[in-house]
Amino acid sequence: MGILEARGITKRFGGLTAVNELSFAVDKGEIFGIIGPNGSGKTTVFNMISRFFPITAGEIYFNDRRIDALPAHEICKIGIGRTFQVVKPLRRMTVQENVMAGAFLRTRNISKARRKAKEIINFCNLDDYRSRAAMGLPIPLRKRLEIARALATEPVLLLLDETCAGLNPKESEAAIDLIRRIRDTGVTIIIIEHIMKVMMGISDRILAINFGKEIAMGKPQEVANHPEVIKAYLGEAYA
Amino acid sequence: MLNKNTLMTIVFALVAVALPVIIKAPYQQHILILVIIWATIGTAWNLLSGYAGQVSFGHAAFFGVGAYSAGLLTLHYGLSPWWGLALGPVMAMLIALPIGAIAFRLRGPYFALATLALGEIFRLMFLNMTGFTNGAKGILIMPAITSKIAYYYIGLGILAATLLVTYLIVHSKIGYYLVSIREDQDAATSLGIPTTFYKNLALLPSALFTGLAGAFYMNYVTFIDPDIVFNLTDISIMVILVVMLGGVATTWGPTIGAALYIIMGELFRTTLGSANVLVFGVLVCLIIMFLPNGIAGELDIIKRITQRKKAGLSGGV
Amino acid sequence: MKNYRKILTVLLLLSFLTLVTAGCGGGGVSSDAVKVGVILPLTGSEAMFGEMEKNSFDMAYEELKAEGKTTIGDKEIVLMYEDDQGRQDVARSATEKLVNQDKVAMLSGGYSSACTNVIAGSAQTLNTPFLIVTGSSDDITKQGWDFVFRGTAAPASMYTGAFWDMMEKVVKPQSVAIIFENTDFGTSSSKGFREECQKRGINIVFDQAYEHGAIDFKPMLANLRSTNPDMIFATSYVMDASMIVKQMKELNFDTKLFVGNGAGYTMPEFYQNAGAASDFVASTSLWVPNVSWQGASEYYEKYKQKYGKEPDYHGAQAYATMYVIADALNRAEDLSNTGIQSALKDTDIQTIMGPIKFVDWAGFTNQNEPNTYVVQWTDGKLEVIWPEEVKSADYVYPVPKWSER
Amino acid sequence: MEDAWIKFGQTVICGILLGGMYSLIAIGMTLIMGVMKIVNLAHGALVMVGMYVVYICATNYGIDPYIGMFIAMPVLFFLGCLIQKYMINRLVEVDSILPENQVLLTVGIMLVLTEGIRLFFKSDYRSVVTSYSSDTLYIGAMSISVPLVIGFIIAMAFTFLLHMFLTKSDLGKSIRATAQDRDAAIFMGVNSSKITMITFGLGAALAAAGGSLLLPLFYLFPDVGHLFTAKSFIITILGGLGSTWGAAIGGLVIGLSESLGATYISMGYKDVVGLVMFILVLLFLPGGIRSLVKR
Repeated sequence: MGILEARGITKRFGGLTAVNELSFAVDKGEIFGIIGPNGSGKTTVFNMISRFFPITAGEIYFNDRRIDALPAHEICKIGIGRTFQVVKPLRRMTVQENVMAGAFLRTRNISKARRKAKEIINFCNLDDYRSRAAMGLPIPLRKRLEIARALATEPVLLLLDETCAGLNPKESEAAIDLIRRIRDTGVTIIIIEHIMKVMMGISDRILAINFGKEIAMGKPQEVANHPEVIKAYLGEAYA
Repeated sequence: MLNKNTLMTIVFALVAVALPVIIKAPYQQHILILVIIWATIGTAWNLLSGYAGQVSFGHAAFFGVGAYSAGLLTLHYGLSPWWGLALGPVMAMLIALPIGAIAFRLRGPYFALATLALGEIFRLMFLNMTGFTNGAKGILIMPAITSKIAYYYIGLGILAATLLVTYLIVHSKIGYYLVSIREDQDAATSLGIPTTFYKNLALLPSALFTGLAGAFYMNYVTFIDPDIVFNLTDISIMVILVVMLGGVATTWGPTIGAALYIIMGELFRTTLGSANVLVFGVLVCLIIMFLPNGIAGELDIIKRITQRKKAGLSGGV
Repeated sequence: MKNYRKILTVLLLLSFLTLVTAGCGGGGVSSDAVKVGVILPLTGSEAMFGEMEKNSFDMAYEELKAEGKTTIGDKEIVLMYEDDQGRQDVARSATEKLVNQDKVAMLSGGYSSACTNVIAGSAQTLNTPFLIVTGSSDDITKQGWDFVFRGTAAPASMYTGAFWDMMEKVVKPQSVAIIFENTDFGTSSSKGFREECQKRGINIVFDQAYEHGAIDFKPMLANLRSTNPDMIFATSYVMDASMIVKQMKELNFDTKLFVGNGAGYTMPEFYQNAGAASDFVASTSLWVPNVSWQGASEYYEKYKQKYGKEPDYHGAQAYATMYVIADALNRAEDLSNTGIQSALKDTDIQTIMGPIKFVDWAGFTNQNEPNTYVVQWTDGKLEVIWPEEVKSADYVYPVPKWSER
Repeated sequence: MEDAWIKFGQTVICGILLGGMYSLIAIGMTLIMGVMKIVNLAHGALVMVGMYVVYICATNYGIDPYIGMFIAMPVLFFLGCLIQKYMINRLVEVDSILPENQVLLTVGIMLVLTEGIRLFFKSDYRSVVTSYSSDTLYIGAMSISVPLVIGFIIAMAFTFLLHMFLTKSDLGKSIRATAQDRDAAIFMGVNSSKITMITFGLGAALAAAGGSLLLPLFYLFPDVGHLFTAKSFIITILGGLGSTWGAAIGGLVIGLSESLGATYISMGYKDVVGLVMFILVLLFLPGGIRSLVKR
C-alpha cells in the first residue's frame, strides 16, 4: 500500500482544466518524480496535495486517511512538508530562525526548537550562514534553506518543487546529494523537476504529465523512452 | 544572567519610576501621561501590525470602545469610570472577534482598507446611537483623582503590563509564528502554521491593551465623544505614525515613538504657531522616506553595519 | 542612503534629548504681568472661528489699553494664546501648560463644545477661573463647577428663548420638522427644541440627524417634504446651511417658515453662498451687528475695516468677553484665583452682547441668562424681527412661495 | 402614492448624478491603485488642491470654473508627477518591514498639502458662485440641478476618453500592461518609472477635474478632501482595481445607495451604507464589479 494515493484528482480554474483526473500512488521510502513541460500542471498537483487550494474533484489519501478536505496547515502537521518553486524564505529572519519556525510544529520549547534547528542546519550544510538574514542569501542557499525549513517540521513525505532549477551543475550535484541523504533517513520524497537528467539520476519511479493528464509512468528509463514523453518535451517532429 | 538587554530594561524602568519625582511640574507630568497612553496603544498595535504584519487602520475602534465602556458605565449605571479598566479591555476583545473574522479573510492593503472601514463604521454607529451613547454630545465625567502622580503610576503600570505581555508573546513560539506570517503567509502555512488562528492570537491582546488605554484615557481626559476617540486620523493613523517613527517590530520602538511624537507635537504647537501641523507633515514624509523602520529599527541596522557583528535576532523577534 | 539615515537618526535623537531637557526647565516667568490664557482653535478645521475670535480679543484689548484698563496697579494684562487644534486632548495639554507652566491668573477661550468641556473640567480641578467664549454644551455649566463662567455664550438648548415667544404669538405651528447635524451643538440644541415641542403638544413629523459636509441634501429634503410640516427647525454649520436652503429652492419646497438655529444661518458666508435662496430664512441668534446694544455696530464696522472681513456673533462673543475679563480683573481685590473668581461672580456689565451677569438658575452655575433674538434675512441683510421691542424690521410670515418671488 | 413616487424619483436622480461625479474622482484613484498597487490617502487632498486652483482662476481672473478645470488639470498632473517621482518612487529603494509604509507617506503628503493650503487660504469656507449655480430643470415635480447635469455629462465624457486612451494608445497600453504585471511589462521594455509617474499625474489630473465639476455647486475649505478619499476607496474596490468602467459604475452604485439610504434609512447612516457595502464587496466579490462582467 502506498503512503500517498491520488484518485482521479482534477483542478479547474474557471474554464481551464489544469489537472485532469490524475491518479497515482507513492510507495513508502521511494523518490517519486513528476515531470512535464512548463505549464503541464506539476505545481498544481503539489498545491492540491498541500491543500493550497481546494480540489475540484477526486480524492487524496495519506496513510489511508483521506486528506483532501483538511485545512492547509493541517497537511504539514500530519507529516507532509513542501518547498516552493519560487522560494519563499522568511526574509527578515535568520537562517536559524527560519528553520526554527519549522521546528516549532513539534515543540513549544524555544531551546528544543533551537537545538533541532542546529541539527538540521548542520545536516543541510548551512552552518556558515546560520545567523545570516534569509534575504541576503544567494539563490542556491535559499533553495537549501527551503528544504531545511521543511525538514524541521519532521515530515514523513516531502514535496520538493524544482529544487535544482537555476543551479549550476556543481550546485545541482550538492542538491541531489542532499535529497538522497534525506531519503536515507526514511523520508518519502515526491520531486518535481523540469530537467530530465536530474530526475533520471535520483528517481525510483517517474510520472510524466502533460496538460494535466498522465502520459507515462514507470521506471526512469521506461518513461524517458516513452514516445509521448519525447513528443511532449521535444515537439511533434521528434515523435 | 544580567545581559545588556535586561540591564537596559532595568535602567528604563528605574528612570520611568523616578521621573515624576524629578519632573515635578504638572504640565510636564501631563505630557508624560500622554506619552504613556500613546506608548501603550503603539505597543499594542505593534504586536498585530509590526510583528504579525497585519497593518490595522482601525485601532480607533478598540480605543473608542474601551473609552466608551468606561464612559457608559458612569452614564447609565453611575459607576466609577475606573471600572472601565476592567470592562473596556473585555469589550474591545469582544468586538475584535467579529472584526478579525471579517478582516483576516483579506490580505495586505485589502486588510488595511477593511479595518479602516470597520473603524469608521464604529464611529458612525456611536455617533448615531444617541440614546445609548449620548451621540455627539459625548460623555463628561468628574475625575475622582486629581493628582497627576496617581495617573502617572496607573498609566505606567498599564504600559509595563503591555510591554511585558507583548515581550513574552514575541519571544515565544507565537512570536516566531507571527513574524513568519508577516514575512510570507504561504510559507507559514506550509510549515503547518494555522495563520488565521495566530493572527487572532495577536489581535486579541492588541485589542485588549488598546481598549485598556482607551478606558484609561477616558478617566484621565474626562471627556469623550465619537469624533475624538474613534477618529481615523487622530487615533488610527497616528498610532501607525508613532510606531513607524519609533521602530516597527521592536520592543521599545513604540515607546520611543510616542515620546518623540508627543513632545515634538507639543513643541511645534507652542512654538511654530499656525504652521505646526505643516511642519509635522513634512517630518512624517522625511521619516518614512529616510527612516522607514523607525528610530529603533534603523539603529539596529546601523549597529549591524558599523559593527559587522552577527546581530542576534533580525526583523523583530 | 545609509549616511542620510545615520545623520537623521542622530539628529532626531539629539533633538529629542534637548526637548526633554528644555521641557524640564520650565519657562522664566516675569512677575509684573497678569497673564490671561486664551485657548482657541488656531489650526485645523475650526481655525476660521479661532482666528476671528483672536482678532476680536486683540481689538478689544487695544481699545481697553487706550482707556488704560489693561494695567492693574503696576501689572499689565497679557493675553497668552494657545492653539487647541480643535482636539480635546490638545486642549487639555494647553490648559495644563497655561496653568502650571505659564502660571496664568485665569483662562478664557473654548470654541468647540468638546474642547470647552475639557478645558472647563481641568480648570475646575486646577482651581483656575475659566470664562467661556463660545462652547455651548448645556452640560458644561450644569456640573456645579464654581470656577467656570459662561457669559457671552448661551447653553445650546437656550438659543431658542426669543423664538418660543414668537412661536406662541405668531407662528403657532401644528407640525414641525427637525433636522440637525450630528454634532454636539446640533444634538443638544435639537434635543431642547424637541422636548419643548412635546411639552407644548406640537406634532413632530420629521426628526433626523445628518453627517455634515454632504453635497446632496435632496433625498432628505424630498423625504421631509412628503411629511408636509408647517415649519422646519434646522441646526447646521454655515456651508451645510446654505446647501440646504439652496436645494430647497431647487426643489420648490415651500414651507411657512424655515428657522435655523443660530450657528450657520446667521453668518455672512451663508448669504454669500446661498444668494437669493437665503431670503426670508429666519434664525435664532445671540447677536446681530444691528442689535440695539451699545457698541455693537461700531464693533462690526471696525472689525470689517481692520481685518477686511465681516465678523459674526463668534467675534462679538470674544470681543465682549475681553471686556468682561478686564472689568473683573480691575475690580478684583487681589489677583489670586479666588480673588478673580469672586470678582467674576460679581460681574454686572453692559457689553455688545447685552448685559452680563453670572447667576445660578435652572440647574446652571455661573451662567449668564442669554439674550436671544429671532432674525430674518431680507435681500442679504439680517434684520432682527423678535423680540418686538428691539426689532429692526417686521417679520414676514408665512413666507412667500418660491414661485411667487 | 403619487408623493411616494416623486420622492423615489428624486432620490434616484440625485443619486445617479452625484454618483457620476464620484466616479470621476474615483477613476483617478483606481488608475493609481491599479497600476502602482498603492493605497493613496492623499487623493482627496489632490482633489482639494485642484479645486483651489479653479477657485483662484475664478476669483482672481474671472475664469469660468468649467474652463478653469483645464488649467487645474495640467497643474495637478505636474504636481502628481513630482510627488510620484521624488517621494513615492523613492520608497522602492527603501527596505521597510511593512510595505504599508507607502500608505503613511501618502498621509504625510496629505498633511503637507492640506496645511500648506491652510497657511495661504486660512480655514475659511469659499465658494465660486456662477450665474448658473442654482439653475434647475424640472421633470414633473422632480428637480434636477443644471451644474450637476453638466458635471455628470463631462464626467462620463472623461471616462470614455480615458477608456479610449487606455485601450487604443501605445502609452495607454503600456499603462495597462504595467497594471497587469509590472515585472512582465518591464521585461518587455516598458519604462516603469516613467509609466508610474504619468499614471500618478493622470490620476491627480482626474481628481482635479472631479473637484472642479463640483465647485459650482459645492464649496471648499482645506479639509474638503477627506470627504472624497473614503468615497474613492469604496468605489475603487467596488468597481474592481484598475477598471475604468468598474469605477464609473461603482460611482453610480455608491451615489444611488447613499441617496436611497438617506431617504429611506436616515441621513446620519448614509455613510454607513457605503462602508458596509465596501466590506461586503471586499469579502464576497474581491474582484469588484469587473469580475461579474468578465466571467
